[in-house]
Amino acid sequence: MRTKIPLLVCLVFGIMMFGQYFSAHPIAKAVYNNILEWWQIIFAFTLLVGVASFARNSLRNISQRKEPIHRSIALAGLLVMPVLALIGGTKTGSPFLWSFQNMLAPMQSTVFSLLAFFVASASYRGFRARTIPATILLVTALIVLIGRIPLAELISQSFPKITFWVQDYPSMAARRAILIGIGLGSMTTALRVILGIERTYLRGE
Amino acid sequence: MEIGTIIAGILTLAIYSFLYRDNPVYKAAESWLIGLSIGYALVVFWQSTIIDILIVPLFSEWRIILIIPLVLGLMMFSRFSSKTSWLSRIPIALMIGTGAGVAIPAMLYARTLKQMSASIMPLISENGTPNIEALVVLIGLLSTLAYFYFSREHKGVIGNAAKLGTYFLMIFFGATFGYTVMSRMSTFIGRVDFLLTDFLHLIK
Amino acid sequence: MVPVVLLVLVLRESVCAAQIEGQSPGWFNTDTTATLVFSFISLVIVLYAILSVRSGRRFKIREIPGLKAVDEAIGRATEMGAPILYTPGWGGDIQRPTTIASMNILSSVAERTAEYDCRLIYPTHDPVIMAVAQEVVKEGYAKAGYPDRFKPDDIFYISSSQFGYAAAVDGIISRIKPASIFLLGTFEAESLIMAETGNSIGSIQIAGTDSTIQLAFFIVACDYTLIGEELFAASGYLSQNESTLASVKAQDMIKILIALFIIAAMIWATIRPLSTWWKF
Amino acid sequence: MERLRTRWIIFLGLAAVVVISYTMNLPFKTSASPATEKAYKYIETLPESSVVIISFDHEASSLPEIQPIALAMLRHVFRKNLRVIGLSLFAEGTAIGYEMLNRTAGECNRNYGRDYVFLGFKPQYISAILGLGESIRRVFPEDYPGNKTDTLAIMRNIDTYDSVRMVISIADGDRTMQWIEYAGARYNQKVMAGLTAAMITSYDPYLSSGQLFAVVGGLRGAAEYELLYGRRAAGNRGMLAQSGAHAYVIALIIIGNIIFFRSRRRKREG
Repeated sequence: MRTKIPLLVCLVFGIMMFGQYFSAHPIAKAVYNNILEWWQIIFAFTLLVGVASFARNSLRNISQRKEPIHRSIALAGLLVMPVLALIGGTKTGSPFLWSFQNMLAPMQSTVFSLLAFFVASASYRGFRARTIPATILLVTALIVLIGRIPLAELISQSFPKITFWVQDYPSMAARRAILIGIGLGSMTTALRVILGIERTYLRGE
Repeated sequence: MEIGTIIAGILTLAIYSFLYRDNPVYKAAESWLIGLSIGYALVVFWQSTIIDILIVPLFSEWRIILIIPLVLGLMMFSRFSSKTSWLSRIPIALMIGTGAGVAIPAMLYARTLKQMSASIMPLISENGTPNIEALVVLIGLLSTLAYFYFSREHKGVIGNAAKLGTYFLMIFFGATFGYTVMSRMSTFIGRVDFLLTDFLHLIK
Repeated sequence: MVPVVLLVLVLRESVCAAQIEGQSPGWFNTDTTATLVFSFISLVIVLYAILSVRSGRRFKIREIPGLKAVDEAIGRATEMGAPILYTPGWGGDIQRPTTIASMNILSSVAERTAEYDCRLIYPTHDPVIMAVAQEVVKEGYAKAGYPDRFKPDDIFYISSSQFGYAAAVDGIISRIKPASIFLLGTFEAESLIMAETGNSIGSIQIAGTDSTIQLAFFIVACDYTLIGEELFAASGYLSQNESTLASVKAQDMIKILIALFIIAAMIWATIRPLSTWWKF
Repeated sequence: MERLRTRWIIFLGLAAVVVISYTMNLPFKTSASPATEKAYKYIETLPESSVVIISFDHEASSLPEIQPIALAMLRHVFRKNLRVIGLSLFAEGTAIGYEMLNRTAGECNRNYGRDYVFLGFKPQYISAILGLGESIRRVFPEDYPGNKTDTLAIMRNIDTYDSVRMVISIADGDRTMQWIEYAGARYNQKVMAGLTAAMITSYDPYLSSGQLFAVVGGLRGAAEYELLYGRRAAGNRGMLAQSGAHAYVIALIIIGNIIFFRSRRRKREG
């Protein structure tokens, strides 16, 4: 019963949503609209559960003295935003938006900008033309790195055109094959999930 | 200078301290970041979905059918005790089944059929000269597909085709690597702009 | 019972919604014919592959270079008496396909490290992945006949923060200098930090993921890289999981059809440039 | 320890190159790439008060790179007096999109509710994209500030993609693919993108097949768009530093490989 019902729900909703793609009938459309709305609502609850389990793990770690300071800072951050939203709402000028713009966004983009440094250090140490494939990769990378800055036009007017040619034909052809591969992979996985053959999503409770 | 910019500047430098070494100041800033981002997401989800398309329509417009997604949503909370956690499988199954159902036609049409027909071009153009681009796309596509063909060993014709496919893949990964370096540098330049203009007022 | 009730309620509410709109029912939308035909062909091929695997037929998958290197990497670690480090990356939760594929490979790596009595270290960013990984490695050690060699403390949770996790793994690599490093699973920007550090201390690195951006870094910094679909095929090859093998076989068959279609349509378009039957 | 010292030297070198070249504010002419030009020309030819959806499909982490692109396109769209429906399919993109929309609308003194609206965010993005094809009001009964969508002047005769000329997805990941694969495939909706540079090669097949109308990519794309639009801003401002950073990385790759080949030759001879 614990496995039969979920598999049946998955089958029923999978077939309905697959079938409605091919129909223009108003009933099919209305069924489709309802399910889209349910999907949105349940998905939001999934994220609420995620937030609740983060809070629970943080509290448990604090009580077990595992990195208590950092966990309580994180918990404080988790509580600050909803409290600010309750007090001042979320419109322009609200403390909620203020703390997003002056704390969350700057830190998030700074963490991401760290990668510029790691790319530079890896470029010096890690990226060796050890094999033919690695050499092709590095040469293409240089064609793009040079071609997409004004330096290219100083070398020759047609340099950017070379970069675009490499990007629009050989690189695009390989990417298209990857896309087709992923497309087929997603399709077979979706079929196995709907037919109840692939059940990994039931694990990990 | 505005208090917000000062705080943003200090937090930016706290994060950059990681470049020297992983240190408590960085760890504190990052924990604060993790907490804020989860708290922010909680507010935005709550308002945009739970309130807007569940509570308001259900309790003020009386769309009774919304009781079903409400109950299914609450069943997600059953995950917190091992005795009842199997109940969460039903809403998860609904989401995964729905996602799989809409994915099949999208993957087959937009990602396979459309890409196949976009690759079809006459091999000889109107003025009789060979169409190099069409040839490169055809060879690149088929040889890369050969690389991702698993039913036969990479020997003989398939082996050579797959090797050629590797080279096309390397061109794609090389171009992606070049553009990714470009992306990371732009992000760093954006932070340098903030530090030099807004925070330190060194330049206009 | 529950799904039937759900279905009836949805249909009932949809029928009244449809009557309000009052459109004439046209069941099939003819614009989607091509997709329907292709869906039907794909469904038949996948079902054929699954049923034939179920009825005992074994599909052979070609040898994957990255996987041959797994034995080589474990052998090297045993000779040097140095540990092996295995990371599933920071990017995924347990339900992501790449994380599941990584678990399948982990279980066969665990069997081999049990046999050679070589230490296997597995740092992760997600408590659920840690729990499942401990289960998988324990089963691997038991299957190899050395349950006592399994050390649960070597499979541990570090931190959910991206760079906190990368920095911690960076520190572990620099300190214990693993002979071989496996980076298989779901990666984001942190891949670069770990692969570069592993490269700089000279360990054999085998990577595999489906994110094209991280693959570009792995290919240059690691010795062997499983590219996208290869990771899924490798996990099927090692686990001999029926449905994965059937899927790989079905996808191969469809790829042949696609290649034949493209070649035929290309020749046709060259002879008759104005033809359009191949346009979707 | 020696490894850490080299790493710090490389870090300091990058910081120096970028900071110095950023302070030297040298304007220079860059030729526009075909994809950027196509995006600009399309918006330039749209008749007044045509409706466009602008979706902020990115996180705060890529803000420094994505903001110049978004601002350049938003200024152009508002200067052309188009009707703009803003929304976001990423939680963090919501606050960013709301702020950028208000800022650029203010610059061209467009007013909220009549010329532009910001509908806010929906977590399940495929359900939202498909839902907009059926009824925008049903997916977004209220806008981000909380007004009833029905009461907004701009939304009067708009309820599905039929009244939307173009969806512009400002993205740092694969969310634009979902616009293409769900809105494009099922509702024939035209889709254009402003992308971080890292995502450009991943979208080339859609650009070549026409499923994606045009792309404005990276800081370089923003700089090109600003020149077409006629107002230099953050994109052009960063171009010299971008060139400096690229030259620095190119040098590191070349030097690294020279050292590698020399040590390999010594090993063979030794």
